[in-house]
Amino acid sequence: MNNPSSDQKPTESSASGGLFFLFGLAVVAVFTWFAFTSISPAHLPINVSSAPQSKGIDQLIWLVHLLMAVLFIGWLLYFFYTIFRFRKERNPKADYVGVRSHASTWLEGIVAIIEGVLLVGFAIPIWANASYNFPQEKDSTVIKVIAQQFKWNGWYTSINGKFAKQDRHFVSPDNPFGLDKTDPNFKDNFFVSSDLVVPINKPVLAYVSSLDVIHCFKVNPLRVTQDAIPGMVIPAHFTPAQLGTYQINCAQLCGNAHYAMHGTLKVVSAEDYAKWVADHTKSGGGAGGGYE
Amino acid sequence: MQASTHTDSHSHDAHGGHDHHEPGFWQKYIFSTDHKVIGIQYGITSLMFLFFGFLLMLCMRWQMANPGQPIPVVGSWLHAILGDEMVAKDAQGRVGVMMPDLYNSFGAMHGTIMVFLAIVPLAFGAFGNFVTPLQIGACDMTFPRINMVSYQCYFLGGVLMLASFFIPGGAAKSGWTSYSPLATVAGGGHHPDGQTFWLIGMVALITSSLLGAVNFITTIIQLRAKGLTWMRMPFFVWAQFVTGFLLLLAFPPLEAAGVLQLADNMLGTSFFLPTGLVVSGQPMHVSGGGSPLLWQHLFWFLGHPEVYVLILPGMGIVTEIIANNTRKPIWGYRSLVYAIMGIGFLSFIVWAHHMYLTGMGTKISTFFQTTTMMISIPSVIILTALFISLWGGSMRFNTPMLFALAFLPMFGVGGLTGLPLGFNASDIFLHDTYYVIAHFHYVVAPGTIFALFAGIYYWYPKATGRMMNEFWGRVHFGLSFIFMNLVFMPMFIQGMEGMSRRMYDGGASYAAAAGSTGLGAFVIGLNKNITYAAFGLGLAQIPFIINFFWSITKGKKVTSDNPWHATTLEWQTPTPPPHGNFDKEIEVFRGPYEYSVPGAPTDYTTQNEPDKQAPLTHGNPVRS
Amino acid sequence: MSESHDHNHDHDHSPEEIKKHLKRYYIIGVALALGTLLTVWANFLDFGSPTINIVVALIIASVKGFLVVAFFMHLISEKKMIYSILVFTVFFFAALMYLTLWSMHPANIIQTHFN
Amino acid sequence: MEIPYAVKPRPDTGLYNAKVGIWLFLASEVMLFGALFSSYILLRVNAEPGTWPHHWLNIPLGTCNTIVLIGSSITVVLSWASLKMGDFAKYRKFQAITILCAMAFMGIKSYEYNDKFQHYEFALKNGNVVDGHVDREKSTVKVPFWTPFKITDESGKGIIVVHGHKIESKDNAEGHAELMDGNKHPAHTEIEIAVSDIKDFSNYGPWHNTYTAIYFVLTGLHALHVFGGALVIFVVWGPLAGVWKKDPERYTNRVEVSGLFWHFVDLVWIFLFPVLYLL
Ligand code: HEA
Ligand code: HEA
Ligand code: CUA
Ligand SMILES: [Cu+2]
Repeated sequence: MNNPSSDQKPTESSASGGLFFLFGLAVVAVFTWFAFTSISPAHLPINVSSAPQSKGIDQLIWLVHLLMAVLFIGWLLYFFYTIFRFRKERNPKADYVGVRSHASTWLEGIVAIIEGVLLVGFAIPIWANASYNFPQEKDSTVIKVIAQQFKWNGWYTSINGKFAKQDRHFVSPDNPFGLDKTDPNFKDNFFVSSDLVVPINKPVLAYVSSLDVIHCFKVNPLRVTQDAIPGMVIPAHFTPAQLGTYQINCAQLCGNAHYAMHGTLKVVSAEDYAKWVADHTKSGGGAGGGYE
Repeated sequence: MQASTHTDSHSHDAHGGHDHHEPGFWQKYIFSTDHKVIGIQYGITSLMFLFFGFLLMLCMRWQMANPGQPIPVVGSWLHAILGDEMVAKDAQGRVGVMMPDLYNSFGAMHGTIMVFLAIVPLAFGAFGNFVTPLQIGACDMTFPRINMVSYQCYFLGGVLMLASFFIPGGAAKSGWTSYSPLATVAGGGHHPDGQTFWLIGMVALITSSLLGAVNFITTIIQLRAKGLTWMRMPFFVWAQFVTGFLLLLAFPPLEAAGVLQLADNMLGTSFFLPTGLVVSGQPMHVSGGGSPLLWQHLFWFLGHPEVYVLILPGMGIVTEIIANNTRKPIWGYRSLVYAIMGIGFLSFIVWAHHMYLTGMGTKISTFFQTTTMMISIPSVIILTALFISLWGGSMRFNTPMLFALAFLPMFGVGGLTGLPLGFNASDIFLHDTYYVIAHFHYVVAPGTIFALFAGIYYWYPKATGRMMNEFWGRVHFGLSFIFMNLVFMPMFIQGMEGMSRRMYDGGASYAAAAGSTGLGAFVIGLNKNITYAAFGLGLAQIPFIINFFWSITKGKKVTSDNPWHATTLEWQTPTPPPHGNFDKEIEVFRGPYEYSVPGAPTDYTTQNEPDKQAPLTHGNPVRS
Repeated sequence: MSESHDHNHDHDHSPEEIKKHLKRYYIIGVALALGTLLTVWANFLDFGSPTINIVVALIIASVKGFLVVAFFMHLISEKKMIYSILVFTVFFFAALMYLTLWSMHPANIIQTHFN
Repeated sequence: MEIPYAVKPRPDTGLYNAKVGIWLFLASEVMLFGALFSSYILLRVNAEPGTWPHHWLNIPLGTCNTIVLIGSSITVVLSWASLKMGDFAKYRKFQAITILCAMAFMGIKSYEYNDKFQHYEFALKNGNVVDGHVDREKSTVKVPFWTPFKITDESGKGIIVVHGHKIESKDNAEGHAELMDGNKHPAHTEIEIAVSDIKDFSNYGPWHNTYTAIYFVLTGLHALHVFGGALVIFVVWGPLAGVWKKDPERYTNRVEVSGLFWHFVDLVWIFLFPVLYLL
């Protein structure tokens, strides 16, 4: 039933057209500005890690956002021009064919190529640095980070750099980490809760795991994020290059106090670190049972 | 929907067998097998869930902006309903402070309700049911009774989800992603707990979706009108078709995973629980040997296709409306079709981009980020085709068109911000921050919701025989547009500054704890702005809700069956369409968007227009 | 849709055709039963490595599965539409199996030992 | 209003509606079982070495059940063929056998389930393990079937009698391997254990280990399918038989569709059997 007799006109934008467009222009302008300033890597927090991937992460974020900004602004300008130029009042008769050029195919191709370049040139190598090219244990400060509802346990070893044997089958109420207490290395080990300390300018190799549910070890200024998954021990690394106290976030929902599960990571000089370790090995650490 | 004429018919008997018998109220509106009635049932139910999901979020937003402050008015209601465990007093003894458990429940249920009970049922259940058979010229779905059961399963799932708020321990509180082991231990010893309800509810919802998907796909394959070849199908139908496949093949793994998690929670199995768990200082008494990552894989195997389930029907709606209101064919119809098939296909092999930080090796994350970048290309193609379709049009800016146009940049923002998440290296920083929240809300809220609003305004006259009020529609649009952006845009800032999601106090205690390197006061302060905007967004819906109900009886009557002068078949039925839809068998001769065909008498040539009266062009102008 | 040829009769399942198939059904039935016994028997053979036992069992099961699907479910003479649905399903099924397994394989998870 | 192509195939696709519908449904079933199979593989690959059981289930019973199910698949296809040739009586006979086979299958399955629920493993405080069937007559306390596995023993002198064998220390690798290997049948004796000696115990229900867990879920879900399939076949066979007279083509289609489902159930079992019983 093609109904030429139907007399009802489709609803149209009426006389206020001009005003409407001025208003539209204003909205679009404000919107663009708003988006441009909001979605911007300028908001990234300071980056104090000198590990190879940490700088790369920021670089990649900048580059992707550059691509996004170009696409976004380009399309938006086009968009606004079309709705201005091809509104009914100005263009009463639509063109059946519309655009005849192949420009869009090129555009799509270019987007694909840029994505490919970012992928191969940046994302993959940066990721390899973050999760494949780990520093040697002997060159780094090795710590084990064991998350638990709702705090961060740090497990350190002092002199010989060896950790006691750990076995899930040893787990019991008074031995939540499942340590082998007969292991000679156990004497060297000590534990801290929520306030971790590492020396400056030396790679930190953190083995992240969890006792109960999934948490996520995240220190924003060091650009390190690693899920802490029970049953797995996953290494993460970073190289603090600036003294200070940084916040450890828990970035994975882990229960009702998830919002309060923060710890601190204190970056100190090598000497201070040695002193701190010595203190801990003497007091509380080792066979004395350094964990709650 | 002309309720006034039929509500008085005999509601007591339901002898369906006799053809000449006027069906009773129950049979006509509640246990109907008519796809249009089922579509409207889906629509009303899912809009209510949409509203409810939003109300949950308002409570959470209040808490984020004003941590520890009692929620005005609603706080004491919540206290009366949910008790001391969930809603407490503040320091001054004022009742109505949301507890962390309640915040987590609301968060998980907001996500679940919005995704599974609001948007999918609205986009697929309501629009799919109401529009698809009409657009393909069918008299109904292939399996009308299964269609009814599908709605009932959905309803049941919804009831179970809602009921879970009232059981001891409250509703599920492990996020909509329900990661194990948290999902198993969060119940705090209650059996069954909210998570149990969630899982059983999900099984009902999945069953509903599966039945719906089988029905839709079969209908589109089998009941297309004579002459309606695949490449003559309206893009909306294509979108529903691909969506159907996503639901059909992606949901079962979550159903399986749900059964396994249910067993973990109720039977003491250890599918997702590794050996050596220590919860609250006590070794957990389970056999162990399972893997938390297994849950994540099965969840995201659904999860990612699911997000395209949320967007594809929206894209379909927007395409219909843009073609109609530019009065010209969609540019590159074929490339749209291939792109949507590409999205459907690829969406099954990108899921682990939600899991980059679970200790994935380089090879695997390279694979998944490559597929993720690949899937962004068909999205770019679709958006590009829609943008280019505007060129040369003769646009009229009615409410559906305004929403449809706004969809484009909104989806653009959401989609583009998916890119830095898709690269694993940049995701290291952005993962689980508010940047992610902002990313996906841009696609689902100002994206999909706007598309759905557009669809409601557009097809409303077909369903009711009356138009919605145009002025209030524009008010609704303008305010929604502004507030949506005010809600979600600042979240990008928060995310980029490193604020984590799912924070009961909006990150305040993090800011307070860490001195110089934590979140700044500015970032925390944005919480307030966002919350005010969210309230504004709520108020902006009032014109819509009133308009929606008011227009059923008071709206301007349509004087034609085709008030928008559209080309597709749904406008060739009587208004509202009777049971069986079309007066006579309908035959299709041309493509879906034959607007402004050179030499045609009107600027629209309907699909069923035989060649004698208008020049027959071959389908659509392809990219030449 | 090609409106042209109107073949309301599907030749594959006409009564005469079915009659010819009857014997085939019996034979396949017997083959399936024998296949089952074969699997069990092969399972107790010592091939030198349990992996071979697994592979053998799975191959036999696949052959049996093929017989059921192809002949009992007469997929072998099914319409094109069904094939296109199943091709995708098989692909996604493979993706689900393979990618998950691949992702979770200990060698691909950056994980140190935790016994 | 009659839905088109509900009975006659649509010319261009060559299919009637229910045929498309059932294949779509089966496609989703493939993904459902696919997820469970991939869980199985994963749990197995990730299991600590030497902890995945081998030949724990009763192979003769499993073989028998496989053949029962295959038999039912043959009768299903034959019954459909009979209908195609217009022989309703023969269809009835074949389909009756199908339903009997389904019942036999479920009977055997429940016997196997029960056997696993009677089978316990007790870890004693001294590190020994006792594994076997509990003799409920001779035991002086009630031993639960279901979690939580706690025994109420007021007297403090409760005794449980087990027909099975004892492994001296769990850390003893050989003993452990013995427990995991169903082929090693150490001499069964009657063992008495004092409740006070028990550290921990459970039967071989789903909670026992990841193997029993996935075993029960896979076979349980499969059993549900057997039940559902048999129910549909029965309903078409009995209560709906009248349709044959009125509309034989529709009736045959229904038989075909329910048959397709049944073959799928058979197909799943063809893989379940080696995977769970043999490998
Ligand atoms: C409808 C929903 C939807 C859609 C369509 C998308 C689309 C995309 N998503 Fe998103 N995503 C979600 C919903 C969605 N997502 C949800 C719900 C989550 C979080 C789940 C949770 O953890 O709870 C999530 C999370 C998420 C993550 C995980 C982040 C993390 O947890 O760390 C990633 C990572 O790769 C990602 C990537 C992408 C990509 C690359 C796309 C691409 O498909 C996007 C492609 C689109 C484009 C590239 C835009 C093209 C447009 C133009 C070029 C025109 C521009 C024009 C103007 C601006 C005018 N998404
Ligand atoms: C489809 C999905 C969808 C949609 C539409 C929305 C919509 C909204 N979401 Fe949601 N959100 C999620 C899915 C969605 N969300 C998910 C998956 C999460 C993650 C959960 C998790 O952490 O596990 C999340 C998390 C989430 C958070 C983060 C919480 C946290 O991390 O702690 C926030 C914070 O502000 C938020 C806000 C909002 C807001 C303000 C809207 C608004 O856009 C809402 C707009 C809606 C309305 C204004 C209602 C309109 C109603 C009508 C028009 C009714 C009409 C009725 C009739 C006519 C009968 N959402
Ligand atoms: Cu720990 Cu969140
Ligand atoms: Cu995704």
